[in-house]
Amino acid sequence: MPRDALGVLSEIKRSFITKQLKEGKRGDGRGLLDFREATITTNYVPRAAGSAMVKLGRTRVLAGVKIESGEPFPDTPNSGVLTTNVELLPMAFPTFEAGPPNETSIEIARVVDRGIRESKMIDTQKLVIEPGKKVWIVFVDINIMDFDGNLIDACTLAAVSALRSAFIPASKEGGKDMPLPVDQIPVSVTMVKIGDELVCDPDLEEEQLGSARVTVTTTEDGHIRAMQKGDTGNFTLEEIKKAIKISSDTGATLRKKYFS
Amino acid sequence: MPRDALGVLSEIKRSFITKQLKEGKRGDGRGLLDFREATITTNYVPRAAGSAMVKLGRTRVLAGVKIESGEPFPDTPNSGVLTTNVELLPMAFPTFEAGPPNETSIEIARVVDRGIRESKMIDTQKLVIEPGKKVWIVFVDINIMDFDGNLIDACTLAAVSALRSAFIPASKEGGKDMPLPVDQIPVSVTMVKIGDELVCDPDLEEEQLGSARVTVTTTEDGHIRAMQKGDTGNFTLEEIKKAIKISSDTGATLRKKYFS
Amino acid sequence: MPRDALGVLSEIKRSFITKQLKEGKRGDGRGLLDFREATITTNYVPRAAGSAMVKLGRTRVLAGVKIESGEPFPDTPNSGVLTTNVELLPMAFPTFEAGPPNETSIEIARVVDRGIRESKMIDTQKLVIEPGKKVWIVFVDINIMDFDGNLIDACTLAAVSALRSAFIPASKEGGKDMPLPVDQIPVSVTMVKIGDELVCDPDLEEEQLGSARVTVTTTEDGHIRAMQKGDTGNFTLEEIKKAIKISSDTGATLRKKYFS
Amino acid sequence: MGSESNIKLLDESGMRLDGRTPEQLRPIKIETNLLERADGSAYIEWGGNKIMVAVYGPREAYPKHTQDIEKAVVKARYNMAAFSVDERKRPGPDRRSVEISKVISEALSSAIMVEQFPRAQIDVFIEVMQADAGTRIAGLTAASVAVASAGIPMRDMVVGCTAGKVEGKVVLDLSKEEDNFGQADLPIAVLSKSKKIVLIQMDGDLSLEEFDQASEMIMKATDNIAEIQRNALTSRYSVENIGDGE
Amino acid sequence: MGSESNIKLLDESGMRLDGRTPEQLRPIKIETNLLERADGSAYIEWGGNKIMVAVYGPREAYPKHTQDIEKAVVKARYNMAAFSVDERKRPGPDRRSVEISKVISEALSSAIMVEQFPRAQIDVFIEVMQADAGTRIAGLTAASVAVASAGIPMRDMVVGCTAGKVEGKVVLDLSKEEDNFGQADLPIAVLSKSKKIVLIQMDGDLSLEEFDQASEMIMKATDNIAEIQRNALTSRYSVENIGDGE
Amino acid sequence: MGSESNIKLLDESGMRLDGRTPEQLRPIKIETNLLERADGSAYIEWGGNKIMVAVYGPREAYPKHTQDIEKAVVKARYNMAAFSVDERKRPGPDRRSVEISKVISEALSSAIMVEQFPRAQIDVFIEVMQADAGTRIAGLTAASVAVASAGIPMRDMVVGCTAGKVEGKVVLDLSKEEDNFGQADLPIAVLSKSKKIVLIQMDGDLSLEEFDQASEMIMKATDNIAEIQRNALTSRYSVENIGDGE
Repeated sequence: MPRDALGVLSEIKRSFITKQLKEGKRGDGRGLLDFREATITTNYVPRAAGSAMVKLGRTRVLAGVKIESGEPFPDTPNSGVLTTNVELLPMAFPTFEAGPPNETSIEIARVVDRGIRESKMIDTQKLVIEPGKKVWIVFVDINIMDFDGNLIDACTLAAVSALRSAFIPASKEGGKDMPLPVDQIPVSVTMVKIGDELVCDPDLEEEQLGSARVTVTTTEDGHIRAMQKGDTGNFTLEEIKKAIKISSDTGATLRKKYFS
Repeated sequence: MPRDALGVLSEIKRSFITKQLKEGKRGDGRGLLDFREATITTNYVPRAAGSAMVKLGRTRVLAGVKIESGEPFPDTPNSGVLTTNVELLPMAFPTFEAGPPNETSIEIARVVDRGIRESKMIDTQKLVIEPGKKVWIVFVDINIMDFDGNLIDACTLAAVSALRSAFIPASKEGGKDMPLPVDQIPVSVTMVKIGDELVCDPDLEEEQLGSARVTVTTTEDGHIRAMQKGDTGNFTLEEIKKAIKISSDTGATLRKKYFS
Repeated sequence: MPRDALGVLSEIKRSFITKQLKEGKRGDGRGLLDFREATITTNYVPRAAGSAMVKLGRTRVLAGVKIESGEPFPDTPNSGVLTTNVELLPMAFPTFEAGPPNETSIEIARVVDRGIRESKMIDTQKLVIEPGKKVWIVFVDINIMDFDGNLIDACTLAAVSALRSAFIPASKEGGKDMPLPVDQIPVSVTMVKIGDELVCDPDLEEEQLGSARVTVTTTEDGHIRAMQKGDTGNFTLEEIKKAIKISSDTGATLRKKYFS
Repeated sequence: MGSESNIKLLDESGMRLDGRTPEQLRPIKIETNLLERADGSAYIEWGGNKIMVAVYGPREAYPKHTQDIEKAVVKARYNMAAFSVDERKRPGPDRRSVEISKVISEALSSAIMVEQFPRAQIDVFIEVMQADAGTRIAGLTAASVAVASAGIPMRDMVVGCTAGKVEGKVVLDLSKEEDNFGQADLPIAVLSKSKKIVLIQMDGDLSLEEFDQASEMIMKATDNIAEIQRNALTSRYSVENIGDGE
Repeated sequence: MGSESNIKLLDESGMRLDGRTPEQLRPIKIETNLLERADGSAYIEWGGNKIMVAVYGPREAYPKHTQDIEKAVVKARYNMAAFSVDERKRPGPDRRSVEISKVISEALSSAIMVEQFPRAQIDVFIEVMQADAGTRIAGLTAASVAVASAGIPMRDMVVGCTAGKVEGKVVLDLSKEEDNFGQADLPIAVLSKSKKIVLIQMDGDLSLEEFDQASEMIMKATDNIAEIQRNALTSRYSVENIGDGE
Repeated sequence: MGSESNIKLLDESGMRLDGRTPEQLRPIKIETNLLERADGSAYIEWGGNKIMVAVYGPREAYPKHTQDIEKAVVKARYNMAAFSVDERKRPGPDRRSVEISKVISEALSSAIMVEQFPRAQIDVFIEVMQADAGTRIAGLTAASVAVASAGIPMRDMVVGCTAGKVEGKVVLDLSKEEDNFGQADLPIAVLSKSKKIVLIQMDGDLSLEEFDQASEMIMKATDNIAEIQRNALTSRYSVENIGDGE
């Protein structure tokens, strides 16, 4: 994440925020483990097979799904293909630049992708048109439009919402259009460590203050499907276990709130 | 066009040229609407399917045509393919750099391409070898070798001349070599606005002085097939209409002079 | 070769080395025409079809061969494909940078490739699986890991050793795995001209001192299969003829030492 | 232009596939400042087009050799989202978007008081989220609003529209089908008060009379669209909900 | 994770395909300073993995705008040789290697006293010559040794291991088959003394209990691997022959 | 080298397909200063080769880190037009053109008084408009004339020729068929007065005797070609018409 994007936070602001957090308070009034309110607008782009505009606080991302027929990978001839791409649009932040994916956007895309893939949200074996020859390829493209922290969770929310709203254009291949079959709902929860506190769904200032970041993606059964630690700080094993617990609990809340 | 390529014209020179233009005079003695003399050498590159070296004043461009068999685009299965590419060779000007096409060369290529395509100069439906599977692909490559203004018209002249001289190597596909069937002859005429005057076929100094540029491509019937406004200045609608008239008249003259 | 890589050699060192060479002495005790000792470890990467780690003095390169089935080139339908690539890994030298092949690595790869190809070391006509449709493609990838001069000879040694150790995975195509059929053994010998002396197998300091470089690749019959002059200096024709003789003689020695 | 089709684009009474008359615009909606980070922003819906524009600047031009010592450089970047068109588009610029970015940059430069900001650059990011014919004009029209919403001084607003030829008839504001199967496409953008033309392109086949007719239609339409621009800049209340598309 | 397979990865007594017990590591060998040019280097064999790491720096960060005025920037570059995997890999970075380079850079930054070298960069080049599952952890473990061998001050060594789930059982240090056909992969790297976690990733399916079991296995294993690191840094004699792989 | 063919490249009396004797050159024509913008330029026709060369410089080397404080850097760029060869070539450099640009740059550096222009660069753009075997030597031979026509001080002209082996016989100045189906290709370029070799490459199969024979043929031929260079530099009158190719 662009730690230096805003320049260095002023020392005064930094110590103020840290002190507040010790008392369990955050700048916008949230508790340490609270998520910001999310607004999810599915079918924002009717021309896409599925889509969702997600606002998570002041972070805004738009996910679109396209489903096209194509060849399977040689080593998985009986399986459709899922591919996830994230674009950090230069409109989203003063220092973002146009260009091919960089390490930040690649990391986000891969963490989101692993959460969806490992939770078996999409049964890719149902995406076969002609075994070994033709399968459905599901493109998930996520555009970052406004950046105020926690892109991984915003992108996971958007990708999952867009996939849940997606239709397979099977009529193009002589079948009947049908909803994309989805099963498990992965929810990712990202925390940063500020001082000794774990803080959920950090905004940009909190991300800049955090020494380390961890994302845990879980499914309804409470199982972990993906994890990713970021940044140059560290965690104790106990903190990681705590983060897993938080993610599992918060994931359940979010799943109920947005996906039921 | 590289407005800043030569640095800023000296103020003295600038006001001298502008004053002259008001009196209807140009540096090389032309009238405001006169084209520079063009030298067109077709079949300059005998190994190409068609080619033409064009000198327009001190601007020099070389167009070569290659015609190869290949697959049609999926959405136009019964149509050959025409593709136009312009290379601003670094030999042509001190500040031109080697590298992939930039916005200048892309704009030129696309304006030239639209003129040829929309005039229906090439009947792409006659370029089908096997419907849906194999068609002739016509590559028009235009190299800018020496730059003294008005690349769009020089490139259109060169591309049209090269196409008119081109042969389809049909013997490679079991047929008989034959001339590329061409119909309408598009002629583009580019003007710049200096002060309130429209000046045809500007050289580099005039391009630098101009506030806005407009290209109008017409066919023998006087119809407009392509237009492109460039640069940060503007035109009144009346000026545009005047430009269309000039293009249509000048186009007729050029068509007669070079293509009859 | 990165002449300026180490900065300029100190004038004192430069004149000392030059003086020594006039007396036929080199920094490490070698005679002017002596090669450094080479350590060749074949099958260093068992997972590759063939491989060889080569240390030539303090220069270290690793060649790996992969053999995969694929389509032949349209103009040589009855011939397998040999392709050689060199990577100047940034680990090998302080100023090497990661990125696509540059002119140095491309030159090395092409000289190594020509030596192997023109000596007919690999009979590519034996690499056909199904004429016109499927052939074996032999990828030779050479990684430069530590750089102390004379990359061309180290890479030729590594590539030839790796190819000699390589197996064709024919069982994947319904056949039986078999050694890659190799015939002639090309040996390249590179010399630099320092003052009026030809110096074999230069280390980095000697390369920096040299005014010109020449590589001659020969086969057992003493025939020349590839030559390449490098650097901004020059050679007399007599010097080139002498270089050919040296290469032919030294090649015979090296061939006996490492490939018999 | 001019792919053949069996679709009948005009009915006997001259009405269009989507029920519009020849001179009728599609519905247009513009909102401002939906984005938090950008110095200014605008969102436009124009028919099925959904386009977001963000403006950053004036800020120091970078890299330095791109600076103009006399004025600000306007760098528009027109970009289509991968999912904005029927077949997924590979992310990143293609030749079409490079050309459109160039003509939009030039058009905006005509309107912005660039001479007030030497050595600066003004970035205009135009993101097409859903494309439905006429994106360059819709994007430019929204971009002008976004620049204004950033408080960047302008001598006039830029506003545009397209006209075209369909089955031999001149019509305003081409729909997607009319764009695909029509005979001409003429996008024009003007300074809204002076009506000076800052962008014009054309491809297809137009006689002089048809050009006159088409350009007059566009000129008239720009008055209406300029009105929508002005409203967007003065009333910014119910932005969120509308912009988010329900 | 989780491709299906007919291979039986565990036998009745819980032994693994390569004969290891669930908590048994593959053989690990580390050597230092095989490379002449680099400021420090290390070679690791871990199972069938063969990885060379070179370190350059601290040196002035380039280009300048990448400099951090407060500390050195650690730039790890994880790269797979074209011939290191079953199918030839095109040279150059791909998305996977970009991500791995990022998490390794961050992990090493935790251990190196970066604050001692403002404006500097430390380059860590990790070249996978043969890949056999667990390359990121093997590369990071060797990288820590290479950094130390370059004399760069560290607050602690970084050492890691993976665990995973195979046929429902948690096992340590996945083999290639277990990685391809197993149900979870959990790489963790820690500071060797404090056991603070500097790298953790996971993909697959783990219950909380399985995570606890897997992470404890890894923590125990890192003690043994740290011992191998220490030995490599103190005894550098027979390096050449071993490193060259016979 | 050495693709097999049924074409008979030499007849019974040793004459070549195009009627030349073994030691005969193809027709060569050189003109100077056809280009207006370049500081110097040359056009060469050599057999069917048509090549234009432009020279810019000496000018300050850019970017700065490429400057050599002791001498000018010569940057030749050999480029083939898309339509210059039988199958359309994608624009832009490929591995072959990168290598040729390198050896041509080095050869020209030998001849130019680069030490007179520290920190400068001299750009030499070689554009192959039609290729017909021997383009690198033809391009270099023309480049030397172009550099001289730019008034850049040289210690000597560079002039070259190729020889090769065809059906076991050594012949001068390979034609396209001889290049495709012959057994060896030996391009050499020398300083025209001292005969010092500044470029040599070879691929194919040559015995020492054959090399001697081929190199002597080339040395002799370079006298004739140097004469054509000199004439081009002294008589510049009928340039336009000839250069334009009728």
